[in-house]
Amino acid sequence: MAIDITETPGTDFPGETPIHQPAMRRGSEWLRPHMGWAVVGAVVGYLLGHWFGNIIYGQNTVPQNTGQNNVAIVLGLAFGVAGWLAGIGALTYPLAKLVGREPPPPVPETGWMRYFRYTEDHKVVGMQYLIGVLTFLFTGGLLAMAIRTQLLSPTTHVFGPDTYIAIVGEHGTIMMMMATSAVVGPLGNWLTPLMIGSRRMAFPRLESFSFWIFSAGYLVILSALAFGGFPTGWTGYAPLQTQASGGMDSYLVGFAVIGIGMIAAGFNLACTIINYRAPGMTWSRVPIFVWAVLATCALLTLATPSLLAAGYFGILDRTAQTAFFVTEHGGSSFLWQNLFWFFGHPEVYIMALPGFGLVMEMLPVFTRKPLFAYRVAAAGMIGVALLSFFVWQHHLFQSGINPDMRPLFMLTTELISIPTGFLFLVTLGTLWKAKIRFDAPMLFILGMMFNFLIGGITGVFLSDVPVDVTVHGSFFVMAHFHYTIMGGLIFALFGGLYFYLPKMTGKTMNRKLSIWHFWTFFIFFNLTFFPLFLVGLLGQPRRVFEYAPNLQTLNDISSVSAFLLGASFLIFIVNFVWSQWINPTKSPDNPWNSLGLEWQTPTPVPWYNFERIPVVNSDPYHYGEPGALPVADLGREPLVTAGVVSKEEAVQPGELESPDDTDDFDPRPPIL
Amino acid sequence: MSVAAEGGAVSEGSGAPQGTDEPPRKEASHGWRLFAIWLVLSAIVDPLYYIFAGPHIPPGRMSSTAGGAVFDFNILIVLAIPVMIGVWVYMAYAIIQWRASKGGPEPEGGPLAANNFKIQTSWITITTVLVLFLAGFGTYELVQPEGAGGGQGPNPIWTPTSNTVLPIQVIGQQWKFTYRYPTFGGFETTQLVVPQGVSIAFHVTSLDVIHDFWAYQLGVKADANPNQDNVAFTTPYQLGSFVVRCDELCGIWHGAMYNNGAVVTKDQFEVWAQTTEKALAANTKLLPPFAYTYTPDANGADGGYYPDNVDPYSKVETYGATQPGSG
Amino acid sequence: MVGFFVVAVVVIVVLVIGFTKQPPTVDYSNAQSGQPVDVTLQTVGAYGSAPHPTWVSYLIKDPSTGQWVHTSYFQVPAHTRVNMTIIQYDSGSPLRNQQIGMVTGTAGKVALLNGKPFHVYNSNAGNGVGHTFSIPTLGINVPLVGNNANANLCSAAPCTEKSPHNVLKFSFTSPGSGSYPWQCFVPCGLGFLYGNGGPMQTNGYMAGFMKVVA
Amino acid sequence: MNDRLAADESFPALKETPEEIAYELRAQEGALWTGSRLLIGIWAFGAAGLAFAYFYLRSANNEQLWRPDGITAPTGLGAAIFVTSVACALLIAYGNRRFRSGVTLDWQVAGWLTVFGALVAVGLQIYQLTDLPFFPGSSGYASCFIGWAGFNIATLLVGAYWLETLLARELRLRRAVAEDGGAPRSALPAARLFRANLEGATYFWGFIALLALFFWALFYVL
Repeated sequence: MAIDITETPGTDFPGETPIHQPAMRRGSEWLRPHMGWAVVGAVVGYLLGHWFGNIIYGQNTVPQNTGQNNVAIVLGLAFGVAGWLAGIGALTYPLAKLVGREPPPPVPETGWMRYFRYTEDHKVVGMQYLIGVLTFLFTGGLLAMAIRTQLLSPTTHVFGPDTYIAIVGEHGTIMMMMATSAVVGPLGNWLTPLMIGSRRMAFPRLESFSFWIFSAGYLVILSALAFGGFPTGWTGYAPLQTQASGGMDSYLVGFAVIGIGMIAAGFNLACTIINYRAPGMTWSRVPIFVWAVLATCALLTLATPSLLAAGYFGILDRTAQTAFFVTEHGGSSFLWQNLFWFFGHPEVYIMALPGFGLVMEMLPVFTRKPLFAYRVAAAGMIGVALLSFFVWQHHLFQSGINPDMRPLFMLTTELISIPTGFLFLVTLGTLWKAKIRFDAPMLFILGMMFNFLIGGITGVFLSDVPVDVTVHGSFFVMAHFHYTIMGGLIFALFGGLYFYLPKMTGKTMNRKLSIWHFWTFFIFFNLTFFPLFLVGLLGQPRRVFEYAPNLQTLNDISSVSAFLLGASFLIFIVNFVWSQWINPTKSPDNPWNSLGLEWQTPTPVPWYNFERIPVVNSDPYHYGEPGALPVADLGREPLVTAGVVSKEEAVQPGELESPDDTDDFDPRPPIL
Repeated sequence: MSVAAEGGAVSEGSGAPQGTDEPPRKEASHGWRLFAIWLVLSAIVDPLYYIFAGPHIPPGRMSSTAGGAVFDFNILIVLAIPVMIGVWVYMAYAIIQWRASKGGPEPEGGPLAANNFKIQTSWITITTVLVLFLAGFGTYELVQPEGAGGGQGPNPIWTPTSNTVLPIQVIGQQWKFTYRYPTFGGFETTQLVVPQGVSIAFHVTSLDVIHDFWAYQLGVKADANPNQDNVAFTTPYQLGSFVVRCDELCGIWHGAMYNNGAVVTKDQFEVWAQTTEKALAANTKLLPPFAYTYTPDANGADGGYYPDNVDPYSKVETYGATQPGSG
Repeated sequence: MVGFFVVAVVVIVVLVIGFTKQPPTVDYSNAQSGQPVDVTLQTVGAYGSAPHPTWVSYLIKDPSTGQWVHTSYFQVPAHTRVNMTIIQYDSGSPLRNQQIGMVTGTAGKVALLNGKPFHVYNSNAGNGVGHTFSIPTLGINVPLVGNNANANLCSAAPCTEKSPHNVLKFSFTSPGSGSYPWQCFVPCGLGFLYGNGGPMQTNGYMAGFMKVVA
Repeated sequence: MNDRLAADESFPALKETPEEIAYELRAQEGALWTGSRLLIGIWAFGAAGLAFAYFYLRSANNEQLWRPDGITAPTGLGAAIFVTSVACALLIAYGNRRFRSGVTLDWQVAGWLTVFGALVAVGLQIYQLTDLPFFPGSSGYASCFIGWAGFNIATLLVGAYWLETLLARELRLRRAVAEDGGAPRSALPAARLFRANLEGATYFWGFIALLALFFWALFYVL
């Protein structure tokens, strides 16, 4: 732990060592890096990149003929992202490292400005992610309502067909980007160190980087609209991708940027979970949500490079005029599909697994029972993570490649439903003879189970090749994955927010509004998406701006429900604003009476999480056991006595004296 | 998730012996009650579905492959209904019976509540058996009716048993389908007419981006890839018209890329094909000779995505004539 | 807080207005009922001014003012004979798919090229085909024969008849009311892969709707 | 947002015990170990995407345009880049051995030479890109080669950056750890973490050499 309190030197706690610190050179609050500078950096970077791109490529025949310079757009966006990161201060330390500097000792940020800064506090990053994810979600939601507006009528066009597919693509991409971080971003970052009894993340700067590049991704993907949108939907199939206008560059750069953020987030969380578990936090005591995050991290770090490779090839095809995806120049239109789905299917589980983990984590609190089949649940999530690398070709059942592999991919796809089904083994087992409290999070848990069952079972239909011939690429698929992602992940996210916001912000959410939110959300979600199964089965392909007139009734039910579903989100916003800002009610430290380690901290949580590193006694699910040990010894006991650190290994106070007072070298372990 | 119900039911069924050191009387009742509700509901709903809804499931039974898909769909639904009923009944039961406001005993913790080995193993066994059955059944249904109507690429491995297969080429292009009939001089038309009772091989290909040929009522779906022959088989049984839609996003007019096809009797088909062949003869001779794939031209009518001085085109014939801009 | 919401609402309103903006519709439906409607279009090889000066485009003549409007939306009455005149100012090339070199769906399955009827046009000969006028749902397809590429072609809309051009005339009967997509099938998006990007995928250039009103 | 969200910051200051510092130090070393392996994994999956493209396009050989006329990128330059990369990896591996036996100077020399070598390789790669006998879009091979060139530049730059930061840090650490046996021996936390970091960087350089060998074989030999 390198964080030192320069403000309070000389506290005489035994073992605490006052150390020399170089004076902090803190300028004015407004001059230090913050989001405003990031915006400035992004604009400057974009203009610079665009100008540079025009110089090096403007005279080429393609921009001459099309009037559109993809190189300038790509460079503009890339420089813009770099400018954004420079403005927020993400590049300061990586550059200072080049001259061998140790990282500056971070001072805990205070005040609301910290939410607009590049901080090393995982709780601040978690809150930033929360706002970021909700921004993505609401933007995507508005676009979804635009889609449903167009589909109110089979032939009348509120939007032109070109605008409509731009909206469809934008909605899909924004939502997919959001969903990869929806739970891992806010709750994964916020909770993981608290759950494993750590004071910090392994790579806090990388964590902050992952958020700020995620937010840059939002701007990049929105910029597609300024360049005319992209016509490919979120899957970005080539060669349509290669043909498309400038908006496609935003899609490719945006996905690359988000992908880098995903890798950074997964990398940091994986290293943290593996190395920073508190003493006694053995693998069989790790909370199930942490298992879910760890399994997700494996997918985030290992599947995303494939997306980056695919996007990189796409950018090369569009700028350097290579021909990766252009068949008649020696490329292959299947290459994108393979690379994209090799990422894309694990991505589905990047979205699903944290939702599972969150539901399983919260359930014991509301049933007052131990989590049923903990080991099976953990093994199941690892199994899902492994198997998800071997199912990607089920997206290509009709594409004309490898027909002989179809039985195999049908088998692996159906096999993956076994570990996925463990969610139900665990949840149903935990409900058995429980004492269920129906608070808002529990309602969302039950709603999630209801929806995910439909989503999961229709997934089996899709994996079956003969049925897939009919439903592939139709609204049936669309309804299926909205049931799993929205019905599963987003329900889990809102459940998790109602559950954890009292800890995260210290303010309780209004109960009545929460329950109203749940019921409107649940009812209108089902009314929106269930008809779409039928619509798909009746032959409406995805992403069409016109459809058969006989499907209008079903589409209209869906559209009207979608608007009401949007209104349900408004209840959440009203509740959020009301309960957090306008009329906040202070929450107790442990309002749900949970055994989880994260709830044993004071509210609000100190920036160092735990006063003493806790020594963990058991897994946090010992409900209904009168004599059970507390989950952890919150650590008045020194670690040496607990037998965790040997005396020799413990750094003695004397060693921490800086040998040379004139050097700005801090002998304590630096933050990496 | 597939087998929640069976597993759920088993967990209840074998829930009785779980608390052996307790008086088992009351323990057992929940499990058996749930099992009974599940059994009765499933036994009612499944036949109701199969008898009343089953025959009307779209896309109907116009062809061998559509019929196969519908049969498969129905089997899956019949298996899914007990699963879903199981989970939902269990959840409803838990909500009613085990809610905190009803008071009742405090839940029991401890290792038995957290880990019931028997229930876990039976759950895993049952889900595995069901999944393996589904995979086997799906494979059979895939192999059996000539590849289930999915596109099988240039070298299909599941082919119709009949000796006479009528090839029809489907050419996807932005933004319409055209059809060539190689056995009738290779004429190209925008109408899709197929004979009843004859196995048909759709050779699907594209002249530009990826499309997807979806003959909805025929239960045929195959991607149209540039420079690739993607074969899908079906045998139409019923007369009537069917809808062809593009099922892979292909740009602005994707939603408008549809037309109607017709299944007619063999005699009518012969007449139609021969008349059309004659009517289109003038245009047919301007078309390139029939081939299973055509090399699309990456450049447009007036040249240029790739510069003109690059010359990979010369090795192969593009569809239509050589483009002036492409060297 | 309030400022944030105001900004968000303003952004959403601006976006909605931007999204719902479609090219203007040229109205031919005011003609006397029962009388044929004369619709006049032109194609230009390069629109010549912002936002996309290099893109090919269709233009439609407004019947009331006689002005050329840069749009691809026009409106005709239902069940009426529509006489189309298309003035083709662009050059042509051999077709990617000769199937669209055939006139279909028009009265008599012919079109008049500078007064001479034809049914099939061999795009490999002569100046080739520059664009098509096609309404796929009605089965209408007319190849617009190109001009000599070496001639001094019009390069900025609207073109006048001083530039080299071909005149194509054909007629069809409009269907019941509805909104019918029409488009060009010749990959004329210069510099885009397969020539089908840019103007080919943008409303108001090579793609649009024929609105039919009762 | 207003201040109430972050109102309470009046916590007691953090007072770490020496044991806690030691515990976290171990965790940090572990994180460096895990992280460097994970980074190699991430990079390997990215390279696998490229290798997949190579083999996919090669086996598809659409339009016989995988590699018309057996044309390759300039082989001399390719070999030079390959040899430079591998030599750099060997050099830094040797330097690291010397470092472990306590000779920091040798390590510094080898390290700076490696950074220089990596930059030379990047320069050669860029020069090679300007001097290709084919257009990027002319064949599958050409496309994959462009892809590899960019990827290789990124890989070498990351390796050079990582090593450079270590070299610079060692110079800065030097005075602080001098009495404690220098960076190779010192038990000070900064030195321990430095060694963990260096160990990861060395592995990464080994990985770079493997990548260079693999793709050199793909693009110039096969």
